[in-house]
Amino acid sequence: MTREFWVSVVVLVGLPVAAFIAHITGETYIINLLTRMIVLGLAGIGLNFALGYGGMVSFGHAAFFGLGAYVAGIAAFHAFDDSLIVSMPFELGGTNQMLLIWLIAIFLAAVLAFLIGLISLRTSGVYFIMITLAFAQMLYYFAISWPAYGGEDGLSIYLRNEFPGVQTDKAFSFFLLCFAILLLVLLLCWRFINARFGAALQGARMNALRLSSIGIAPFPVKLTAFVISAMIVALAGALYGELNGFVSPSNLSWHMSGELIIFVILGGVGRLVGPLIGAIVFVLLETYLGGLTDRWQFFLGLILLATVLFANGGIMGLIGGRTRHD
Amino acid sequence: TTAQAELKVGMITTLSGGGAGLGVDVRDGFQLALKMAGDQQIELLIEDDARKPENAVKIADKFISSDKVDVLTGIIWSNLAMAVVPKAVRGGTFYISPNAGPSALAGKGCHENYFNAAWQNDNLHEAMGNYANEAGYTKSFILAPNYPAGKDALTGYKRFYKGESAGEIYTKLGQTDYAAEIAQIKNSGADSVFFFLPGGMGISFMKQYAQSGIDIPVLGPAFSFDQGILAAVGDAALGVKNSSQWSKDLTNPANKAFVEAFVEEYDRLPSLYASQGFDTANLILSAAAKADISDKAAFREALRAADFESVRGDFKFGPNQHPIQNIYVREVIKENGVLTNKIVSIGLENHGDAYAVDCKM
Amino acid sequence: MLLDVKNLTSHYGATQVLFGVDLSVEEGQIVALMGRNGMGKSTSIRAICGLNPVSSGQVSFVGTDISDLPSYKSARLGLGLVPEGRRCFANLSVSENLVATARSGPWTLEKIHALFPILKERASQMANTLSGGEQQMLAIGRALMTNPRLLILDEATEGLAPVIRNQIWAALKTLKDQGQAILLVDKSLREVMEIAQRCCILEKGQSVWSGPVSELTPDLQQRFLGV
Amino acid sequence: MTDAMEPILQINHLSKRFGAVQASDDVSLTVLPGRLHALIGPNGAGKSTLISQISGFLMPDAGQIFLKGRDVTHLSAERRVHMGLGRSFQVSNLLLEWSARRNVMLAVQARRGGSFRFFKNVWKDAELRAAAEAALQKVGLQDRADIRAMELSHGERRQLEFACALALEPAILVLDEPMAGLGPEGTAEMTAFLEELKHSIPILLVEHDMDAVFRLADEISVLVYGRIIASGPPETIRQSVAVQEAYLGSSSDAA
Amino acid sequence: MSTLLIAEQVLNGLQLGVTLFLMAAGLTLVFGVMGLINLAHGSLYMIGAFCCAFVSVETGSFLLGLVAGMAGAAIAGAVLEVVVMQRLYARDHLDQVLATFALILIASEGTRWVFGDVPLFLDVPQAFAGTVELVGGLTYSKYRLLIIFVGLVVALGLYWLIARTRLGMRIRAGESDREMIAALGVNIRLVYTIVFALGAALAGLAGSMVGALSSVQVGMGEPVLILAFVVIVIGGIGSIKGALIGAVLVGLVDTLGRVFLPSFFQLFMNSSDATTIGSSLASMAIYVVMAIVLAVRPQGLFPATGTSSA
Ligand SMILES: Nc1ncnc2c1ncn2[C@@H]1O[C@H](COP(=O)(O)OP(=O)(O)OP(=O)(O)O)[C@@H](O)[C@H]1O
Ligand SMILES: Nc1ncnc2c1ncn2[C@@H]1O[C@H](COP(=O)(O)OP(=O)(O)OP(=O)(O)O)[C@@H](O)[C@H]1O
Ligand SMILES: [Mg+2]
Ligand SMILES: [Mg+2]
Repeated sequence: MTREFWVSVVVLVGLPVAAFIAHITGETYIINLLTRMIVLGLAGIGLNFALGYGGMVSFGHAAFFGLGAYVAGIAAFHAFDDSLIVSMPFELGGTNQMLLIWLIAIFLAAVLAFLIGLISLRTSGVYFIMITLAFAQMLYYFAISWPAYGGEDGLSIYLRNEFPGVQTDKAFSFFLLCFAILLLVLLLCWRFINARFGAALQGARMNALRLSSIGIAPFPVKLTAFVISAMIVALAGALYGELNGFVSPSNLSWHMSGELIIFVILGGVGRLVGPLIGAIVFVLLETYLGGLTDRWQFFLGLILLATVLFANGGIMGLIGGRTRHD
Repeated sequence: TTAQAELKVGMITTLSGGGAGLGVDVRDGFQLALKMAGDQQIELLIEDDARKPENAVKIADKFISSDKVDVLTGIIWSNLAMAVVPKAVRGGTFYISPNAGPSALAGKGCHENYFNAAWQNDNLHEAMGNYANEAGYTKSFILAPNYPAGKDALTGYKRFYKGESAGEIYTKLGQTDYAAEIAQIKNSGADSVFFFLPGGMGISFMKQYAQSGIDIPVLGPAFSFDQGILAAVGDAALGVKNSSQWSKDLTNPANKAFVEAFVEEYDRLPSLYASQGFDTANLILSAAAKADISDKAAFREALRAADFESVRGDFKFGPNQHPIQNIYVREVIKENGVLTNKIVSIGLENHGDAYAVDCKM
Repeated sequence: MLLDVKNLTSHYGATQVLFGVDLSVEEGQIVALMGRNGMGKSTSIRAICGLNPVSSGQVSFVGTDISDLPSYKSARLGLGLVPEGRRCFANLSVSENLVATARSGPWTLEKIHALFPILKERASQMANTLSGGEQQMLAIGRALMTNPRLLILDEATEGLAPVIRNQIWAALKTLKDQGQAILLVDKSLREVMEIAQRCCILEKGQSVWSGPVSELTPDLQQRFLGV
Repeated sequence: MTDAMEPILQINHLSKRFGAVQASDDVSLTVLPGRLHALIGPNGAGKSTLISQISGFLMPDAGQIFLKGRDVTHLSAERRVHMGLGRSFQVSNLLLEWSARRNVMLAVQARRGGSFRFFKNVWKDAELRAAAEAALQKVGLQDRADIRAMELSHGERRQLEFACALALEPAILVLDEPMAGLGPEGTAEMTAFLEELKHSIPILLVEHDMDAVFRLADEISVLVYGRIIASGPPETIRQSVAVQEAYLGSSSDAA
Repeated sequence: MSTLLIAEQVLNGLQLGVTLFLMAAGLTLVFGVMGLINLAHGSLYMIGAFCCAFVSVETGSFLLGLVAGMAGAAIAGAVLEVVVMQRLYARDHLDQVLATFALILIASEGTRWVFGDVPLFLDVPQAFAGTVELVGGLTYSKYRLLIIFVGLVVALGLYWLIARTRLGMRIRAGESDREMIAALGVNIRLVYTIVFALGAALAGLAGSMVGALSSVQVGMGEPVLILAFVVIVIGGIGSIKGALIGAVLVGLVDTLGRVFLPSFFQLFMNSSDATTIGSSLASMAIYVVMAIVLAVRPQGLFPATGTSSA
């Protein structure tokens, strides 16, 4: 087993243990903080699938994150006041069933990612970064100025949506639910990456020309990965909306996209559990530096800078050692 | 003993990044009030939200579930308030707004634990609309950024303004170039311009407006002409009429003491936001003096009574627990070489808000 | 002695690939560096030019110790490199490639154009759209334009058509006559042996044989080069 | 014997122009089963451009390409590979971060299909590994299988490039200067290998190494300025004055 | 709407475009030509504006302020390049993203630390206050005309530098193969430091010039950053001509969108909905344009291919 494997195990065991201790001592805030790490980490893992393994540096994944969040928000909003989302040409009301919400979020994200990918993947490199940003910005400005769901003010989810057999409004239960999803997604990603699909995807990242010349068209491989990545991120977005009890255009902003990228780089690009570590570290810094000084952003910047300069390959690169390439 | 705090107040405000000046003023005003009261009863926790809704939610969660605060306050921005307040007040925590007053929390969404010690978002704009009538303007050109607070602003203005419209524009949030809008204003035949462009947007607009050489008078809420921002606008702001529920030159004793103490303590003139932070603290102090927080109903009643000397003069709560107060019209002047405001008239007297009727409490 | 390399060792990251290379080039001399694929010819050249770290040993050029010098300083002392794999500046036009790093001396744009007329024809074309052989000519031209005291050619005739190759060998002979010192790596043994005075053979990152070309017997060739 | 044979690859009147450069000018040629057809010509004559068009990375302006009798002019590069076209690049084009074995395994995977299989671990796939190892063995890289492509020397990369093409089990190989970068020994080995290989896989070979070309080729076409100026068996080409002038150089005694 | 007004709005669009180019100019050099992803470009812009505002107010001279703005940004840029960027050239582009993101945080908080929370005052120089009359009764701000002039001068200067000078060739060569250009005798490290500082100085110039029209405050660089990237990418990375045309395209689309979209929607819906929808679309307009441009021309309008379009 590699060092990276053991680091991952420690993190994945450590999180629920920490949450359990917090649960026993009644620190729901800590549990929520851990849930936040998991949900953001999940989004980072989703982005990493496209960015780390497929080489698609998307600066627009907030679009999918926000989409997921808004699906949760809008469904809950309509379920709360019993109104219809659309009345023409068919009637569609809200729902407070998480499973259904997730399915819708994932489905819509897949459709959106398919469309965005279809256009964006014609470009590459920095052009790809910018065109994905463009699409996300469109959604962002739309959300800000569209009054129906609160515009810039966002939308509250007053009661957390329901999941069969889980008391979602209890912090620890919700944590466990999110953690289970995280494990499931990690498992799937791990399989995907080491399967033939993953090999083709990584080949496409390194050298698309090579891939074509051995007879694998890079475009569909990349597009599929882009869609899968968006689906994971949308799921994370939906959970994030539930966690905060609130969704807003800030979930769609380029800052959000940037933060997701930071989780990935900070944790380690192309490392399965890397983005989770990135998210944990980032949330910890953001939360606890603020308590130390008003100038916390200054020091946050210094710490991040030091990490890039001295830890090549992110935190996972630093403590997990080199990746294997056999 | 006095060492044991009896009331815990959590302040979530913006202390870093672009809009930090406002949060800093609210915090300073608030702390000044505590200091002046010599109060040991209140334990104040402060955290920076960096103007991100998610951060505000996280901090609120920490304050409520971990620090067990009784009262929350401090949020500057409507969208952050919307993220935090509904959930917090439903959970039984008091929230006292020192700045934002989104309509969604004033009408149907009002709550017994939510108090607004500043204004409902529409208020200052309404006063300006009323003033426009009094000043004899009949053709106003109005503009605001394209987001909810911007829409509230124009709605508020139009609610009182009786003349016709020379044009209505929603600009992009964060826009810095207003040449196109100014050209439209110039060609609209307007006799007055009303704008709501908070922060840097207002500074840019005013500078460029002055540059363009148009002399159509400008009206706006206090936000673009407040003490913290005037210096940056410069002489371009001279003579502009703006509306505010507070002004440095109000003559009531509370205000005089406040302004003096603020300058003494922080070595700068207090801003609107500082006055709001100051009042918020005094409101909480007044309630704490009357009732114990363990009796929530009593504490709520005490808050509702608003039994404190507001720096803005008479102050009371309406049925939706938003202020009923005078809104003044001020003019930007130069005083000892420093730009500041002077009250010229009362825009609206004892003014409540339009959403109170929808509030079923 | 123009270039003197003693007991040079070098590595890529953690893997050591040179274990003691000895090599010297005298003023006006042509020296060939030989060896099978992967034996460390290119690495030796990279180390001499300051592109690979010199972990131990000595590299001196025109009397200066250049083993720790940044590559641009060694180059200014008069090392002119035609690297393996051409490495033309893809986003520069052909003529820009030639002048961007030029230094004054006998080699001028006109002379390069006379040597490789096709480069004149393609003057404003981007380097990355050139054919392989054209790029190779460009790389040689580029190095000559720096007017080096020691020209280093790493597989400079790779991918060139026989006519051009002949031209290049002819050009090298002319250079030799003019007293230009050259260090070269090339797979066409016959031509190399015609032009070079000395040769140095590497095996597994170590100098295993060196001496005048005339002493490179078929037996030695068989042993170290596999022919 | 030739007339009865169906050509594996046939090119009819192919033309391609880049701005002022006419890179292919009405080029026609065929490759027959069991044969090695060499394409030679001065630098910049348009050989690589022709290969790019055959393999589908460039669209010709005019003309057609037939692979095993089917018109593939408008098919994608990947489809052509699936129909049995394998190629190598003039400049090595590898997955540098991966080991030599992984590079070849991906080629085997491409050949066997299933790039949209999501679950089974590919690196432990014995079938892929074995096929990859066999291909590496053929080019003599078996000892370097675990080395990352970026750590291979120039010549070794060329060999790996070739191994990837072989792993595709192609019906025809199009090779762009496979000897370039190989030392004298490597060249000799490669020549011997191709001589053997051409009987099972017909080859279109672009190469500047005349010793190898004249030893291997059954037929040679000479491309100059995008045009085929001569085509025929090696002896005819060697004698041709035009070819000598344009390409071999009058002093050349290539043999 | 009168033709005069339309003409004025077109002029406004052009002016916004050139302003955008000015803001993007430094980034074109650093990102377009050197190939560094520098998210902190907006911070350099901000630093320039703050230095300019501070010195202008202290000395009463805008010109001195301008010099200070450029110098301040250039120094900040050079330091940044030596301390941070130099360590990242050999790394993945993504590391540059994270590092320069961190620098944004440091620069914003640092600036607030030094200059305080309130926006600073910076006015246009007296000589360029007010308006002049152009043809046909059209009056236009003198200062905005100055910005157009400076923007065009910068465009020409950059074009000359990149396409026509040896320094320009070396910068581009460095982007394509750093090791090789060094092996040919160019101290590419120094070249990069100088060019980075020059890019920063241009950011400072833009910050100072544009700051006089807008507000000098912490965070002012962020929208600039995104817009500058948009402009460069639309134009085609590495192409000055492209950046200029991209900037003007964005300026025109943005301005005309803001002006005409709401009235366009008024043709077939009620006025308030039309204003809402029109303005929403207007704020998305430049991104829509960017997406369309890249969908049709994945390398931007003028992909860099040789001297002619550098
Ligand atoms: N970037 C690298 N990282 C690690 N090892 C490398 C790297 N480049 C080359 N090597 C190893 O160093 C050894 C020497 O390589 P070098 O390129 O010097 O050989 P060479 O003699 O020039 O061979 P060729 O004739 O094939 O060009 C080889 O074993 C090669 O695998
Ligand atoms: N994209 C392009 N734009 C312009 N010219 C091009 C482009 N691609 C190739 N060329 C030109 O077309 C000609 C043919 O190039 P090609 O690479 O096919 O030559 P080649 O015969 O393979 O030469 P070599 O033996 O040197 O590899 C060359 O002169 C080259 O400069
Ligand atoms: Mg070599
Ligand atoms: Mg070729």
